[in-house]
Amino acid sequence: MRLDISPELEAFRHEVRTFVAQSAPGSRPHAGVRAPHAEQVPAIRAWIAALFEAGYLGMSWPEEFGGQADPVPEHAFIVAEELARARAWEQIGAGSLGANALIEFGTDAQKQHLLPRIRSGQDLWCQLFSEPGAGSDLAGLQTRARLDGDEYVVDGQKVWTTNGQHADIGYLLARTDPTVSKHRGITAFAIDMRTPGVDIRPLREITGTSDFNEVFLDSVRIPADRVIGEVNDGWRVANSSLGHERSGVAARGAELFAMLDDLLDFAQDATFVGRPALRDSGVRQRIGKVATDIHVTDLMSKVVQSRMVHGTEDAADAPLVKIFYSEVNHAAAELGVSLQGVDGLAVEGDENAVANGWWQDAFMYARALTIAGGANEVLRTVVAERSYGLPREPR
Amino acid sequence: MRLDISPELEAFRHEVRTFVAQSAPGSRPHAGVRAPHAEQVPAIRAWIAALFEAGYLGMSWPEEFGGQADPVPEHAFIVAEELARARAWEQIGAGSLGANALIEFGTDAQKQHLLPRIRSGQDLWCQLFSEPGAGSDLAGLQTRARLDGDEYVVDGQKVWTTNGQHADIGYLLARTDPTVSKHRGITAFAIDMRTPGVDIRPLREITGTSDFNEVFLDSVRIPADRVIGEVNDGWRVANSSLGHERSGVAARGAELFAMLDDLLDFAQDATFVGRPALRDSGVRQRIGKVATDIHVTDLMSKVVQSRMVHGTEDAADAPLVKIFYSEVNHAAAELGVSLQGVDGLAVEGDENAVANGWWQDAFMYARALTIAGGANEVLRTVVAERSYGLPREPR
Amino acid sequence: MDFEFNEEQATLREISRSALLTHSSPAHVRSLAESGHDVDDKLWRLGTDLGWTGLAIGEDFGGSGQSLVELCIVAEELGRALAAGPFITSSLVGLAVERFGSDTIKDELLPRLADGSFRATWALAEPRGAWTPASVTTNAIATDGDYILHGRKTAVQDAGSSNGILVSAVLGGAPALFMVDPASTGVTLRKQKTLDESRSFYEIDFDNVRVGGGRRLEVDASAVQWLCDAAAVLTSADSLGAGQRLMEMTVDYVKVREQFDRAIGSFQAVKHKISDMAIGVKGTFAATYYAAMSLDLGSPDASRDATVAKSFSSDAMSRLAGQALQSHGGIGFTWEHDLHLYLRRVKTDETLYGDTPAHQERLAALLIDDRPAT
Amino acid sequence: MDFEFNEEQATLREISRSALLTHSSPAHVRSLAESGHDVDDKLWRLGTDLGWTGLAIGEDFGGSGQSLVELCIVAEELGRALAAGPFITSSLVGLAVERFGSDTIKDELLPRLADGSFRATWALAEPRGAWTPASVTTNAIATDGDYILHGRKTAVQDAGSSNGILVSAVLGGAPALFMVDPASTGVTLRKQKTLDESRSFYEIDFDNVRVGGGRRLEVDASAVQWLCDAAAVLTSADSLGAGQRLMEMTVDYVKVREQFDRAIGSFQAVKHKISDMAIGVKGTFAATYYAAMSLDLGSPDASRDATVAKSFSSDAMSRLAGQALQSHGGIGFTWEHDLHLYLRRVKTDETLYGDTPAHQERLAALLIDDRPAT
Repeated sequence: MRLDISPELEAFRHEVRTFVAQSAPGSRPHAGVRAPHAEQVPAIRAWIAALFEAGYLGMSWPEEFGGQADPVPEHAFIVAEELARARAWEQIGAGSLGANALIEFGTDAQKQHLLPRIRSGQDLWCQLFSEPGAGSDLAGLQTRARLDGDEYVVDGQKVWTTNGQHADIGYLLARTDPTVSKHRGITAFAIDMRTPGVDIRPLREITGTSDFNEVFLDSVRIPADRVIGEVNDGWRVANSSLGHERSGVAARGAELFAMLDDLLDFAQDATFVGRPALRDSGVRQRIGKVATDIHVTDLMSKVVQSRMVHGTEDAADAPLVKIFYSEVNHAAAELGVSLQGVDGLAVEGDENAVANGWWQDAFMYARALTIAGGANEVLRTVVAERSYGLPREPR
Repeated sequence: MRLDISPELEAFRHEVRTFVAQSAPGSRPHAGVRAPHAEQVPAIRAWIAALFEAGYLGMSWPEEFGGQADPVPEHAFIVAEELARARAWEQIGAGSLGANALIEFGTDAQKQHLLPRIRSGQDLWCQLFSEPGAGSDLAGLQTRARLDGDEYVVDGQKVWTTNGQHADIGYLLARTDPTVSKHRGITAFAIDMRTPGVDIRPLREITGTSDFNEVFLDSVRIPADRVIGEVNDGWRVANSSLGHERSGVAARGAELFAMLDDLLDFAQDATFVGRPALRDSGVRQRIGKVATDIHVTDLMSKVVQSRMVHGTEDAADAPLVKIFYSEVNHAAAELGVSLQGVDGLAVEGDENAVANGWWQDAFMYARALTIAGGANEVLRTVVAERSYGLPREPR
Repeated sequence: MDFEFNEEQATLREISRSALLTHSSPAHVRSLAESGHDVDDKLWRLGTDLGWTGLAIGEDFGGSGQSLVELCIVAEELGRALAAGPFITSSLVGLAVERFGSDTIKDELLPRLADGSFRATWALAEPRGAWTPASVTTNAIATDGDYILHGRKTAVQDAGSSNGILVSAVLGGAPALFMVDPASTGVTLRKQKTLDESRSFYEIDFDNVRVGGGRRLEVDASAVQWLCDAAAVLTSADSLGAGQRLMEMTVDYVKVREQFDRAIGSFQAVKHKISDMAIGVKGTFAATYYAAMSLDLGSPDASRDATVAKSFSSDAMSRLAGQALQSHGGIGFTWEHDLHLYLRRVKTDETLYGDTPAHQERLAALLIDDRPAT
Repeated sequence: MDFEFNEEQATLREISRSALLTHSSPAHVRSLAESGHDVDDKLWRLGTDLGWTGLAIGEDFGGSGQSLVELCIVAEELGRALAAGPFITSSLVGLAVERFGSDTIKDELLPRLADGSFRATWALAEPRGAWTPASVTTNAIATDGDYILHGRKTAVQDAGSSNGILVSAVLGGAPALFMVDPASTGVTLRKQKTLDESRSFYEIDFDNVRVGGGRRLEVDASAVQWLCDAAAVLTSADSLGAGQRLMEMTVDYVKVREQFDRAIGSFQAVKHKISDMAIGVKGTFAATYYAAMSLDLGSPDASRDATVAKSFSSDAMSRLAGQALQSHGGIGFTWEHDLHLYLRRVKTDETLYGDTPAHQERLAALLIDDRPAT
């Protein structure tokens, strides 16, 4: 147990913060994981390359692909935190997830070809996992891939593909053996998004923006050498690459602190039933509740980071932070809208909207975080079963 | 839709209120459904007799047993409300439930013998349904009754028997046919509580009081003519008699209003972080929330009463009121303790306890109401399945 | 006390619902929103034909002399259908004119409000303000028998299609109501972009607007409070309708949507959400119609009853909408799906005429202030 | 930043837990409560032998010079074992004496506090008061080099078995702390009947009690606030231990209890409660130990961190206790079952040193007041 942070890590944080402040291409205008406009994408590709170049991404990659000999595990957390704090663009899309998969399961040829292109920002990746019929029950996916000569032919539909419209490579899960139980018989692929038969259609979400896509796959041919890992072993590949996504947990607190800071800013001018809002102890206690939960989210995340560094984390740690974070985020956004009172009706584009409608958008978007990546209900069940040994439901 | 109440009903309410104020033997010292001390029981027997005599109980009984030719359905609601408002003793035990069962399913001889004894207060009844292994899953009961000549021999254990220590007759459910599915094969009995082999042991609850009992049945012999309804039809008998218990819903609002009233009384002297509590808008909003929910509980109950009078209630109505009521009651008790601040630690018997610890007792007791009579979780599931048609879980 | 709809009320509900099913489908609502209009003319005519606009206006003035309960029935159906148009606002203004107006203004406006040829709305809230008579700062000055109004209003529903705007103002320190012609010099309307996709709201500048002396209604603070109470109850009814529809959509969806090889409605977490929604709907129904009856009857507790309704409904219906979205998962997150239109409606209703904390505070004030000191 | 226990800390936790398992079983706790004693002498000796009482006292004075983190580890285990006795109160007083006492009083008391021969407690709260320096009204007047104390304190833990009571008072308008001998003339102790069945609390009257001039600690408001913060964090640790035990009992029970022909732990509603409990426990752990480290380090945000911990733990652990009881159903409702002893402990911890709304208010004040005006 120690609170103090080494001067080296403090220096690293300062360095990253300065780098982000000086070099990041603008900041994200909306809350949550969102897609940039097409015209912003070239600058973001360059930014990703710069982050890799500076040693702020991919530190744990093999050295031959630009990783570090002895990476400091905290560095990835600090980078994630600083990007979130500044609301700067992070490495958009599924490039990190794809790299995890390639490093653990890819062939030498795949790594040689694809990893440098991720580093350079040349390839943006997207994740082709979710399907209309398979949301939180990811293993229920129906997209089929059948071998035809030295190519797989893929048919199916994917959905909730963030940055699909900008992506060069798709990290695809498809069913290659429908005769076995659903968790088996799935294979992972790295698919070129410009292959004929790939049809990417933007979805418009309840926020009014288009951050996600539907991706239709109609007789799409993928060379067999684009299989990641073993054929029919895609479930393990996907779970392992998701399991390596550890730095995300670090951004939670920083994101919420940025919200709290903004909220306290505009709250100084807000009113509650006609009085200055911050003089009303009911308002203060509502702020105090959200602020408590924001601090605790951050501290839970710090505990998990500490455990990850020591290799002592348990399976419940990350999902419980995700559940709590997504609910606190929803409550914070709701409080932000509520504190605006009658002015809280105004949304982005209205001349009187507070912070140009950021809070209303954040409120609408907040449900994406309680639903996606495993709905909180599913995660709560999984935690109780796997970490606390509660019996599964009869089927 | 009409709010106004007929002058006749207003007059009846006034009459009942006066009667209760003048004649009720003391008032209940604790929140919830509690057992009186033994020395209070004779007065309560007389009080029950007086309520029947005045036409305030048993109005819908057959006329030959003292019921009314054309009972006004609202009267039972008004009586329940006025008793709750005054915190007077109601008809303790399961006499009403037993009477429902006898009137619908009893033999003439049973009715002739038992109903007058309920009216006169001579027989107090208790309910012998719950078992240690069968809580919310009542149909899972294990107590066995086997026919031996013209008597049944009963072995088993019951629990949560309110007023078991005072009861003359037990309304017993026992399994008479273990070979059929669990909802069949149960039989209802009216058992004399002084029969040899009936061992009544008071339970001490988390409140520190003994309101419930365990009842051990060891080779207890019940004459076969004490079966209520058909043999093996006890599940239907019990559900039907429970279904006739309609006036309970009326007391919910009155009980909660009495709590709110007391809370506002002592809150005038309470402090929050050193300031007068009622000047703190956080405290006011917490009171406003509980007061809202108390009003809404009462209004939901009034809607259900109105529907019962018209015969238009749906199956979800009463359980949803019970769920909401029990949760609001818990929240109100918790708020009461919280508003007492540091003084809220003191309980009954401490010289400085607010209202002699009524709130701390109510807080501890409150869970009885979210657990008993079907835990709220079970009721929520049942409502969703039966009233809204959601599919049952796989078994 | 009786919560059953009588035959006329049941009929009103049925014909309103079936008319709206045809004329205010979600697709209609979307295309109206895209067109930028406040109101669908066809629906407006239909509503006037069905007598909605005349419901709360006395028979002497061409209305049917009904009460808030009937208006709540219509408001609930409008909410359920996401319907646009100044039906409820016109009725509110009608109630104000009939209760507080001079004979002249009654004779002039009530028949036209009743037959739908005069559409009206109420301008109460102000930027950074609250939904209370006491927080109004728009100022009125008497001059030569006329009045000069100055101030800014916000969240004024359907002002762009209204023939008259009832403006809450302060006249010599006391509350006052003026019926203002939106075409008057000095009145500037700006349509707001709001959370609500189904109804239109406006910010209105009153820059020294001259209003004729006869356009003033005679009110005191309690009269304006009565209007606030009526508006709060009608808003509760709107959110009740939207909430019920959300619950139905959710029940239907979870019965068919499968995950983990079973209908998600078979999961206990989903069932418990449905039961919570049912408590919210039944509680909102009870509190809303009780308050409407209480206001109709002029009960001394009517203002408290209205506050209970709004305090409960705002919170319960917003939570319900959140649970509906959570239960739908991804599909409900798409713009194409109608769910968010209802969520937006309910969330807007939460704000209009005071949100839950504001009404909790008010209820506490009513309970505490009404109390004899001990 | 590191949340792993080091080897000494892990050992402290293990030996404390195993000692308490033997010497503070729920049966022990019940019989101690029935006997009316504050403290079990055997357990007291054991605790001093294990070094609990000397943990936070410097090595110069016979302690081990550890920090609040180690005290939290002990407090958590005491909570988990429902243990009675003025271990934590004595340590708090030790911290106060070491930080704010004169050399004389340090030399006199610290070695005895460290070896357990002097038991002490802190009297802060007053009837109808709050757990803040500012709400103290007990008055001190300087006279002839001594002080005269007058006032009433409440909820003073284990005062009946303490050799010294550290009393918060006001001296000339400023906060002051006095070490009072409970045997002094004018001190009257009354044991309270409280929700808590496992610890003793006292109301104490100070009726013009004369206290020697050397018994005053030199404090200002921030020093007393530091003690409040430390006490809040240690109380969070106590409730964390009790909460974890409640969660374990619940997990164990729902795996074996059957209803509807299956273990109730297989029902989703029960699973979701377990996950909520886990969030509460993990959040309380994180916030409590972080605050302890922050206070140890003298971080400028330490007071805020302590308030976060208490604001979260009070609410989370009380809710957890309610869910534990609900999940147990009837069996947990019996006096015989130990569950209610934990629930009572947690509910008492909720009140001690400020409940959740009080700390929410304080956190908001800290955030708002710290903020540059925009």
